[in-house]
Amino acid sequence: MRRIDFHLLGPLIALIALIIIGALLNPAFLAPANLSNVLARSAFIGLIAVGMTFVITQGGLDLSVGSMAAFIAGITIMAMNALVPITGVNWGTIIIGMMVAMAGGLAAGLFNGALITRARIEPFIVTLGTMGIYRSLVTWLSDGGTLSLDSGLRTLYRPVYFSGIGWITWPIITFAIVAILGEWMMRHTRFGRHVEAIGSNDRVARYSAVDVEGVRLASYVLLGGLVGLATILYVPRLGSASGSTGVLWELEAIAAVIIGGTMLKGGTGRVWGTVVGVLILSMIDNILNLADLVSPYLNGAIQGVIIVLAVVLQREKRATDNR
Amino acid sequence: MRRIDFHLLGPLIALIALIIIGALLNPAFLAPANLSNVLARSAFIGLIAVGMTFVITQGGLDLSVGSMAAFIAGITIMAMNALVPITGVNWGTIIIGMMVAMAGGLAAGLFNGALITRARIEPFIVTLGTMGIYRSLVTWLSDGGTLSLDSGLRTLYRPVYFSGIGWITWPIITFAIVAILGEWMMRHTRFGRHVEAIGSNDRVARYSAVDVEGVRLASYVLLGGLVGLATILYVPRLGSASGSTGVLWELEAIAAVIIGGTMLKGGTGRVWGTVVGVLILSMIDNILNLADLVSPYLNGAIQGVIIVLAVVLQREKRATDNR
Amino acid sequence: LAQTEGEAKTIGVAIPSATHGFMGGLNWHAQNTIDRLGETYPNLSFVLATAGDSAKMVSDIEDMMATRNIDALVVLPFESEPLTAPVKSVKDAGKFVVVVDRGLSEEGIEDLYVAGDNAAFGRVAGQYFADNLESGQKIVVLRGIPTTLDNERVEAFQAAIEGSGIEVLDMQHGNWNRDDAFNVMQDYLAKYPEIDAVWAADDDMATGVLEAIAQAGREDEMWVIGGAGMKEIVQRIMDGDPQLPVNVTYPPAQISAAIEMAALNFVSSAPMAGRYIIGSQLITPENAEQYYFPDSPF
Amino acid sequence: METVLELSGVTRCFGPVEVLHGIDLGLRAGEVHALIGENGAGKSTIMKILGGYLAPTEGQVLLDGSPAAFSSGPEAEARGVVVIHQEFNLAPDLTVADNIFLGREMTRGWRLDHAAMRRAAGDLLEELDTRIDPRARIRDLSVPDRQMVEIAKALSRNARVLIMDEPSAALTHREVDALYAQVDRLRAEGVALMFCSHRLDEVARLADRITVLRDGSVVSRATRGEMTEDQMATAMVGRELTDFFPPKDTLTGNVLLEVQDLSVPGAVDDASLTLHRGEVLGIAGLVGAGRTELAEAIAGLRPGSTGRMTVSGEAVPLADVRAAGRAGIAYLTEDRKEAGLLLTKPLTENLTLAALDRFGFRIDRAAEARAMDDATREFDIRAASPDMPAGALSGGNQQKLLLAKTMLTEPQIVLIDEPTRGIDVGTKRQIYAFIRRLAAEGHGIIVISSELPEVIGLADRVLVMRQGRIAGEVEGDVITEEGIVRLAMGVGADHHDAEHKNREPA
Ligand SMILES: Nc1ncnc2c1ncn2[C@@H]1O[C@H](COP(=O)(O)OP(=O)(O)OP(=O)(O)O)[C@@H](O)[C@H]1O
Ligand SMILES: Nc1ncnc2c1ncn2[C@@H]1O[C@H](COP(=O)(O)OP(=O)(O)OP(=O)(O)O)[C@@H](O)[C@H]1O
Ligand SMILES: [Mg+2]
Ligand SMILES: [Mg+2]
Repeated sequence: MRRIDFHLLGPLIALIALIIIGALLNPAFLAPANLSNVLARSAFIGLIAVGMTFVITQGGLDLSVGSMAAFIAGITIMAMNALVPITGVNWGTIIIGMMVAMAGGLAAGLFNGALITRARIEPFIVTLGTMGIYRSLVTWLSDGGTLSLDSGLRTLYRPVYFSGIGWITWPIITFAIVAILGEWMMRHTRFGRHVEAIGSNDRVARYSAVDVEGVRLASYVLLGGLVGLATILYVPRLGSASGSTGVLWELEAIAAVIIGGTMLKGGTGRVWGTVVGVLILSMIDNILNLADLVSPYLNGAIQGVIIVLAVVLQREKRATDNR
Repeated sequence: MRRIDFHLLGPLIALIALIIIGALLNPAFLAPANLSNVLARSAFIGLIAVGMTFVITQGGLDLSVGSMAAFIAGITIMAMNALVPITGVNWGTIIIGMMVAMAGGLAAGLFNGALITRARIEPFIVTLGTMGIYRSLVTWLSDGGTLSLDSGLRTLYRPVYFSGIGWITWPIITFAIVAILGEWMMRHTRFGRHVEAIGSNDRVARYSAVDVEGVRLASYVLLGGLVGLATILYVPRLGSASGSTGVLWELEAIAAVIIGGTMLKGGTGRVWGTVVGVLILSMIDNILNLADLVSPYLNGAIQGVIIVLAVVLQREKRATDNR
Repeated sequence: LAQTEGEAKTIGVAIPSATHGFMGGLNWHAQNTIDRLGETYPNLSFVLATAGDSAKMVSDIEDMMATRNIDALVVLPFESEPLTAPVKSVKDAGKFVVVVDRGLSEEGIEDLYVAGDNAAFGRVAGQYFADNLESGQKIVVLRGIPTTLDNERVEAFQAAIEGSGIEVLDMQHGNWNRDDAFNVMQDYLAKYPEIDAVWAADDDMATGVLEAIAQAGREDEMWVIGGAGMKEIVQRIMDGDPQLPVNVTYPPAQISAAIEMAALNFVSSAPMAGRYIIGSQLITPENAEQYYFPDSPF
Repeated sequence: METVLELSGVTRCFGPVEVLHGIDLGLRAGEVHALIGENGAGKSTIMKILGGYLAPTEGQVLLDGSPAAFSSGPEAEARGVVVIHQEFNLAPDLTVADNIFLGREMTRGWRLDHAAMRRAAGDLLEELDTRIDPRARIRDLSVPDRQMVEIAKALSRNARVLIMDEPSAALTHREVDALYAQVDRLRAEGVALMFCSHRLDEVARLADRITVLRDGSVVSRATRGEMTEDQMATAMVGRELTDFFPPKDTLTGNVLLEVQDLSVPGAVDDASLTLHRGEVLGIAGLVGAGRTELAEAIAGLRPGSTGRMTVSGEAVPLADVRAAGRAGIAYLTEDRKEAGLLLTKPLTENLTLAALDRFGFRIDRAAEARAMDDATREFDIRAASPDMPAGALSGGNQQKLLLAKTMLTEPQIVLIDEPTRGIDVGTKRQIYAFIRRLAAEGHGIIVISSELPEVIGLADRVLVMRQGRIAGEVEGDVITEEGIVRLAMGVGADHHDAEHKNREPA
C-alpha cells in the first residue's frame, strides 16, 4: 500500500512545490483574484484533459481537440450571430448557441471515434487529419481573420465566464463538477472499468464480453462533448474565434494527463491526477508572470524544465518501487 | 504471405496515386526541376523521420526534433560566424560548423535518451520539455530575430544544398543513402532486431539479455545525429535560423513514420515505409501549390483528408486480412 | 494626471511572441526600450509578457492586474476583438492604456494609440507595382499567416493595382516564414513559366523567395518587393540590387515609441494622449540609408 | 446423461493448413471429459471452437442438440459455455477482483459495488484455498497465482459447460488439490466439464471419459478405468514409451556456481547455494516460496538484489543480466507469454534473439535458418513454417521454442523454471534426456518445477524453499515426495502462518 501512496502523491507534491514558489515570489499569488484567474483559465484545458484521460486510458489519443475547439467556437459564434435577427439578443439565443456547441462537440467526437473504431485507422493519424481539417475550416469560415460574436450577445454572455459564486466563477465550478464526475466515472462505473480494461489489454476485454468498439467510441464522444462544453465557456471569455484559437491545446491536454500519472500506453487512468497536471501547467504560466525572472524568450525553457521536474518527482519514487 | 504483400504495398499505392493525380493536375509536376525540389525539401524531414522510425519502433517518441533542429542550426551558424575572423571564409570553417552540428545533434539525442532511460521519465514528457527548451534557447540566442550566416560562408556553403549530380542534389543523395542504410540497419543488424524486440515486448528483450536501456539510448542518439545531419543540409539553403525554424517538423516526421506503416506503439519498423510517408507528405504540399483547387485556407483540410486516406488504403487491406 | 517624480510605477507590456521576423524585431525593440528606460528612470518598473495566442495574452493582462498591480498597460493586441473587453477593463480600473499597431474593436478605450498603417503597407507596395508594370504583366503574391492584418494588407494591395491590368497569377500563404516562402516560390516557379514580379509582403518571405529564384536561375526575369525593412534587404537596396528595387517600411520600433510615451506619462508633466500613426514609406536606393539599423536583429 | 455440447464433423484450417480433421465429440452433464494429445495435436483449437472463440471451417457446434453458431466467446459464455484459456486472459493493470468480474460487474444503480465484488472474489479464491488479495493487481502476481485467478474467474461464471485448457500446468500440488475439489463439486452439480492436461495421473484421477487426439484426428476414446497412464501415452504418441527419467550420473565436478546470502527485497532472504559441474540441482517449494525470484536474481534480472555470486571462482555482479549472460548463465522463464517470447514475431527471430551476437554484424539469415532447422529437429518443434508468429504455435511448442532459444546462447549454467510446463509426455522424455545430457557435458543445471515427480526424477540434489528462505536440502535416496513436502510446508511451524505469509501485501 505504501507504494501506491507515493505514486499517487507525486504530481501533488509538484503542485504544492509550485504553489509555495509562487507565494514566495509574490504574495499576490495567493490572493483570491489571482487564484480565480488561474483556475478559470485552467478550465478549458481542464475539461478537455478530463475527456482526454478516458481516451488515453483506453489506449487512444486525440490530437484534434484544439482545432476542434476553435472550429466549434467558430460555428457557435456564426450560429448565434445568424440567430440574432430572428430570435433577438437574449438568453434564448445563447442557449441555442450552447446547444450548437455541445452538438458540434459530440458530432466531432463521434466522427473521430467512428473513423478509429469502424475504419480501424490509427488514432494518431485520424486525429492528425481532423486536426488539419478543423483548423483549416475555421480559418476559411473566418476568411483568415476573426469571427466575432455580436456585441449585444457578448455583453449578455460574458458573465458565464466572469461571474459565479464570489470569486468561484462558473468555469471553476464547471471544471470542478466535471472533474469529480470524471473521477467518479473512472473509478466507480462500468464504463470507467471497461476503459481501463481495454487500455490494459483489449483482447482480454473483448473475451470478457466488453463492447470494446462501443466503449472506445464512447470515450471519443465524451471527449468531444467536453470540448463542446469547454467552448461554451471559452466563447464568452474572448467573444471570438480565429485560426489561432486553441493552438497547441492538444499538447497541453495530453501533457496534463501524463503529468497526472496516466500512462500514454493506456490501462490506468487517474482523472484527479489530470486535474493536478492541468493546474501545474497553468500555474507555471502564472508564476512566470509573477516576477521578471528571465528574458521572456526563455519562458518556454523554464516551462519545459518544470514539466520534466514535475514528472521526475513522481517517477523517481516509482522507479525505486517497481522492479 | 499474401497478407504481408498488401500490407506492404499500402503506402506505396497511395504515393503512386498522388503522383498520378499530380501529373494530371499539372504536367510541370513531373519535370525534373520540380521533382528535384520536392525531393530535396523532403530530405530534412526525411532524415529525421528515418531516425524517428527507430525511436518509435523501440516504443519511444521524440517531440523535440523540430526545435532541436532549429537550435542546432542556430549554434552552428553562431559557431561559424565566430570562426570567420579566426579561420577565414573557407571550407575548413564550414567543416568545423558541420562538426558542431553533428556533435550538437548527438549530444541533444543523448540528453533526451539519458533522461528517458536513466531517469525513467516518459518520452512524451521528456521531449515535450526539451522541445520547449530548445525552441526558447534559439529564440533567445537570436534575440527573437534571425541568426544569419556570414554571407561569404553562405556563398561557399550554398552548393551543399543546391548542387549535386545533375538534378539529383546532395540532400537527395544524402537522404537516399541514409534511407538505404536505415532500412539495412533495421532489417539486417543486431541493433535493428533489438529495437524491434524492445518495442514489441521490452520484458522479453530484457529476459533475453538485450541491453534494453542501451539500445533505447542509442536510438535517441541516432535520431539526434540525423537531426544534426539534417541541419547540415538545412543551413546552406537559406543560411539562417530563427525561432520559427523547424516548427511542427516533429509532427510531420511522426506522421510520416506512421503513414509508412510503423505502429505508434512500437514493435515493427519499416524504414522504407517511412520514406514513402515523407514523400507523400511533401507531395501533398507541392500538388496543392501546383494546382489551384480551392481557397488556400482549405489546404490544411485537404492535407488532412489525404493523410487519412493514405492510411485507409493500407489499413483497409489489413483489416480484411485479419479477423 | 499629476504625477510626482520618484513615485514607483509599474508599466505592463503585452505583445505577441516572436514567431516571425517582424515580431522578433518588435520583441527586440520592446526589450531594449525597457532596459534603457529602466536605467534612466529607477522609479519605473516594467513587466513584459509575450503571448502565442489571444487567450494567453488575455491571461497575461489578467496576471499583470492581479499580481503586479500595473499602473499602465502597453499592448499590441494579438487580435482586436478578443482583446477589446480585457483592455477595456484595465482602462476602467483607472490605468493608463497604450494600444499599439492593431486597434481595438471599440473606439476610445485607449489613452494613446501608436500604430503602423497596414492598409498603407499594402497600398504603397501595390502602387509601386501599378506604376512599374505594364498591363498584362504577371505577378505572384505570398501572403502571411492568415490573420485580419494580412487581410487588410492584401486588400489594400489589390485595391491599389486594380485597373492597372496586372495579372495576379497566384496567392498562397508563406506564413511570414522563410522556409515556407521558399517552398511556395519553388512551386510558383515550377508552375508559371512567366513571372514578372513578386510581392512577398515581408522581408523574411522575400529572403526565401530570392533563394528559390536564384536556384531556378531566373534572377533577371523578375523583381521582388518585400516589406518591413529588414536590414539585409535594406542593405541590398542601398547597393542598388536590381532584383530588390524598393521596400515598404513597417517599423517594428513603433513599440519603442509606445513604451516611451507610457513612461513619459509618469515622469513628465506633459499630457500624453492621441493617435500616432507611423505611415509606411517606400524605401528606395536614394533614401535607404536612413532605414538601415545594423544592430537590430531584424 | 444428456449431451450438452457437441462437435460434429468439425474441421479447422489456419490458412492452407488443416489442423483438425472431422472431429466428433460430445460433453455430457455431470461428466468430466479429458482431451489428451501431443503438443500441437489440436486440443486448444477444439476448445476454442467449443467456446465460440474460433469458428469451425466445416462442421457444426451443437448446444443441446441444435446448432449453436456462436459468433463469439462472450456469446457462448452468455449461453453457459465458459473457457479457461491456456494463455492467460487477464488485464494486467486491473485488480484480481476487477478481472474476475470484468464485463459482468456488480453494480448498485450506476455505481460499481466494489465491496460486493471484492467479497465475492475473496470467497471464490477462498474456495480455491488460495489467499490472493482481491485488490492485488494482476501485474504483480506470479504465474501460478494468475492461473488461480483465471480459474476463479471461470468459476464465477456459473457455467453449464466448463472447458479448461491445461488449468494445472502452472500449479503445485496444493493448488491442484483445490482445483480437483472444485471439479468434483461441479461434476456433482451436473456441470459438463472438459479439460486437457499433460499430467496423465491427473487424467486418470479426474476423467470420466477420455478422448485421445493425434495430429488433429481422434485416435481413441475411453471411459474411466479403461486406460492406464501408459496406454494413454502410447495412444497419444503412437509408440511405446519406456524409461521415463534417464539415469542420473553421479559424476559431479568442481564448483561452478556459488551464491552467498542472496536476497531479493520482499521475496528471497539470504539464500546460499552451490552448483557443481555436471549436476542437476532441483529447487522445490510451494507457490510463492520465492523460487522464481531466486532464479531471476541469479540470472541478474532482479534489480535491488544483494549478496555475492561467483561463477567458476570469478565474481559476477548482481542485478546485471548482461554480466550474468557473459558469465554463462541463462534463465528460462516460467512466464513465456510476458517474458519469454515475442508473440507477434516469427519463430526464427525469437530463437536467435538472445544469441544474436553469434550471427555476425550483418545478421546471417542463412545461419539463422540453419539454427532454426536444428532447433526444430532437436526440440521437435511442430510448426507450419518458421515464418509464422510465435503466438500461433501451440502452447507446448512455444515452450519448446523457448527452451531452444535459451540453449542457443550456449550457457554453462542453465536455470529452468518449469521446464515442461504444457509439454506432452513424449517430448517430456526428450527434454529430460536433454537436461541429463547437458549435465553430463559438464554444464550446471538448476531446475525449478512444481511437479514433484519431475524434481525427484531429475535432480541430483534438491533445495526446498519456504517463505523466501532455503528451508533445507535433500540428496540422493532421501529425495522423496514426503521429504520435500515436509520441508516445503515447514512442518512443526504454525501451519497457517507458514503457508500464507507471503501473500500479505508488503
Ligand atoms: N492462429 C494460428 N495460426 C496458425 N496456426 C495455428 C494457429 N493456432 C494454432 N495453430 C496451429 O494449430 C495446431 C494445433 O494447435 P493447438 O494449440 O490446438 O495445439 P494443442 O493440442 O493445444 O497443443 P499444446 O499441447 O501444445 O497446447 C498447431 O500446429 C498450431 O501451430
Ligand atoms: N512483480 C512482482 N511484484 C510483486 N510481487 C511479486 C512479483 N512477482 C512475484 N511476486 C510475489 O513474490 C512472491 C514469490 O513469488 P515467486 O514467483 O518467486 O514464487 P515461486 O516460488 O517461484 O512460485 P511459483 O513460480 O510457483 O509462483 C509471491 O508472493 C509473489 O506473489
Ligand atoms: Mg494447447
Ligand atoms: Mg515460480
